[in-house]
Amino acid sequence: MKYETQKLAYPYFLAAMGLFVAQVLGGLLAGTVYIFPNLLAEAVPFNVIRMIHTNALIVWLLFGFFGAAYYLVPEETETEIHSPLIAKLQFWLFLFGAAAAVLGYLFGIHEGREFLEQPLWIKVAIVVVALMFLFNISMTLLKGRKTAVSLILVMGLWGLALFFLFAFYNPSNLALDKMFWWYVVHLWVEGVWELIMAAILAFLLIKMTGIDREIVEKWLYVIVSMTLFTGLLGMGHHYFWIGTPGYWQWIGSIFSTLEVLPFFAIVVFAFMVVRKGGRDHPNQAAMLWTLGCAVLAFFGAGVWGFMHTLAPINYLTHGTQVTAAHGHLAFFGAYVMVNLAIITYAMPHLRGMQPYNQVLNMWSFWIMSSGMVFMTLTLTAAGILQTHLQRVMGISFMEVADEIGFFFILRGLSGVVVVIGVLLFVYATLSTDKAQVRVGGMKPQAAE
Amino acid sequence: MQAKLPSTRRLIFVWAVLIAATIGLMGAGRVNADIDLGSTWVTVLLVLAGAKSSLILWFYLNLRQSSSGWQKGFIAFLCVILSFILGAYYLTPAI
Amino acid sequence: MSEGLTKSAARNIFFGGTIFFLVILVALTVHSYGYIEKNSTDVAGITPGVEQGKAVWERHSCINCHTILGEGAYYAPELGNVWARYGGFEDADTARDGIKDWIRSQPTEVEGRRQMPHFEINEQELDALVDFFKWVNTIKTQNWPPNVAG
Amino acid sequence: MSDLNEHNSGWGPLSSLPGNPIMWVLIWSELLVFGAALSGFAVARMLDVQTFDASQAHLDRFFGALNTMVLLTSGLCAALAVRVRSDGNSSASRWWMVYAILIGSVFLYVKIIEYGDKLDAGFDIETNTFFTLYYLITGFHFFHVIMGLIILAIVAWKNSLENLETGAAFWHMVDLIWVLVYPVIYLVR
Repeated sequence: MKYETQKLAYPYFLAAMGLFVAQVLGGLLAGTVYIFPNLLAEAVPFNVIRMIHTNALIVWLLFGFFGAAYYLVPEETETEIHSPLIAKLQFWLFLFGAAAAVLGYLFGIHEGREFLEQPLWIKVAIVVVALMFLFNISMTLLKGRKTAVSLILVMGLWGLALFFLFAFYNPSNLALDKMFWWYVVHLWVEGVWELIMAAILAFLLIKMTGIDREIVEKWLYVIVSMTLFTGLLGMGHHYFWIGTPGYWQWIGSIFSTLEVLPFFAIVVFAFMVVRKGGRDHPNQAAMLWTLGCAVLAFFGAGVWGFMHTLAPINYLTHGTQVTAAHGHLAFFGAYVMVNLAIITYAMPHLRGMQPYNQVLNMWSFWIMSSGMVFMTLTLTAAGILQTHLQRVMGISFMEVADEIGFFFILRGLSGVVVVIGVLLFVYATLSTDKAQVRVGGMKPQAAE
Repeated sequence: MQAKLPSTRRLIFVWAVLIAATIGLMGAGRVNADIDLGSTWVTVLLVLAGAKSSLILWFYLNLRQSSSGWQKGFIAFLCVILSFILGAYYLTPAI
Repeated sequence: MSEGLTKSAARNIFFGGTIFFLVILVALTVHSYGYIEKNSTDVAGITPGVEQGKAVWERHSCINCHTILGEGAYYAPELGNVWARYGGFEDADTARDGIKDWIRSQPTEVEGRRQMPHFEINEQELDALVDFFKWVNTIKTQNWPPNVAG
Repeated sequence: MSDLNEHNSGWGPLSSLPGNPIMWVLIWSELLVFGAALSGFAVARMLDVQTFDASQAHLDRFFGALNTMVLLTSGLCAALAVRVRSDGNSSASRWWMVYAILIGSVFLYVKIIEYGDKLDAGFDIETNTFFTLYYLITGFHFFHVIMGLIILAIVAWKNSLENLETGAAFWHMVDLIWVLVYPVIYLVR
């Protein structure tokens, strides 16, 4: 760690991991309710569990992104963060908002749009937090070195805040409501978040492979260009059946097919860089997460997304477990893994641990990833069966639910595996191994 | 990137060929008559379109100076698209 | 010319291209907005009841179990066409009573069956909710879902 | 020119293409989009040939051909602008770009007349699949022409050889796409 203010990332990463645990426990509970539907049906109904599961995910990913920004922006800009005070205030405000939201959900205090259930005042707090953060980061960027990595990261973060504003617009016409709801959801996960992900991956690859920054940054431009050139109009695949015009079926099918390309490019790029780099970075676990992120993002977001993105196929699969399968692997592969990669990379620096001993962390990688992959496969199987029974044969939803119950048992089991992986990750990241020695906080940089 | 741009004379010559091919295309496509073209003329149309696009790529976009990988890539792309369209035409049931 | 120049040009093209696609997206959104208002939804039919029904729908976060027009959780049936499923287009009164009775009778507490919670919804809100379902079912969704099972 | 060769390195395979590599990412994205759209058009026609042929008869085939020539000529001017700039003649290059822009604008004029005629005759984007695709494909191309004219204006102003090559490359791509779009949508029947 070269810069004192990189330490600001530490609480963010801790909060991220804490909420990550909450998220997967919520997920495990929801998966269990799928198997034993009467469980907690009165006390904490499924809709509340799911709300906690999805909201905790979003919030911890945001904590991770904020932390990643505080960690990498000083190194990229070669400047200390503009105001450490704002960063700390922002952290507590955000943590308070997140905790209040989750507690509120348990007592039935929420709004009703999917993923945007936060009560209005918390939405406002999120905007305030985002503005504090953007001010802080932008000021740092303005006075420091402007690299492509920091520029694209900051652009992604600005987009994140900007598109969230659509969360405040809720027209009474459901079709319009949905059209603009996607301006938050799609433009986040298939737009600006991808910029953030690409920037973090680029940073990690520069640090860990020691490859020429020029090459990485040029690739970064190629990838983010492909992302937005295809992803913005890829919006079309959400506008097939919600009352929007028929032409979206063409736009959505074509552009979202091409959305696979940037993910493919990331895989090619990551492996090429690692092969060419030739520097054996001691933090093998961070390297593993980085490459794993590239690969599973390609499969989850790219391949599983493409699988049901063509309008004639989506006509049958829309709103089935196929979507759930895609959603799980895409979020895990792209955004969970990129966060775990940067956390794995940064934590030894932040905690001043030396040398890296991250065998446990690598175990958690394999456990978590195989759990998620298996979960995706079971949900895909459930979804395909559901599509056939419900959409082709016209059997009613609840009867179909009974037919595909077996896959939900398998999904529940894979959920247990994922939770074990997550707990192991947290333990591996925060524990002190006997072989590790504490060194001074201001350790010389490992690479670059 | 290579220094060798096509000469002015060559560019104008290519342009003349392109315009001539467009006129040929108008003839083959019977712009003024509402009659069925039939598969022969449709093939001629698409071959002309492919030839025109190749000329644009080669001289206007100066692809002739690029690497052979890109040259093959672009030409293959054109071939795939045009043969697909032609294939769809041949498979279309007659009215 | 320096190396940095190509990269800053690359950045400009990236921004320019992004703005280009964003402009097209916004233009199409504007067009779709008009289409939704004029063609695909019954704007005049959004009565205070429909509006209130949407609020009830949101207050109880129904979307975190059900889907509506295919979006939401996948734990409970699609409700975009629940009006049609209850035969509302043929016999509105029976459908209305059927949906209301169903909601009132929850939870079923049948062992091994997914449970819908009991919601504190009064009679007037229940009617509003049904108005909302009925209105949603009139949205022209390019003929989705494929069948009445949703 | 040797320095141009050098500073364009590091882009991997994209290095050997004339102009800025990101422009080529854009060009390839566009080619794939239009390629997919035209393939989709061909398949949709195959499935409903009556509607397609009946609807196509309402298009103005001559205007389409005219616009092809307009774009080809404008493309020539852009290519000449790059050519004379590489000979060191900056002001002549500007003039060629201005000609390219003026001639290119004719395309917009003709296309607007065409769109007006179709809309007056009651054919809009939701009329049938043929017109959905007609408006989507030509409309998307239309936006590219506007974008291309803006780019040409920018590179006519900041007219380094690199900029000119980059801008002209986009313009030729617009040209190339129209050469493919015109016969497939207007003529094949």
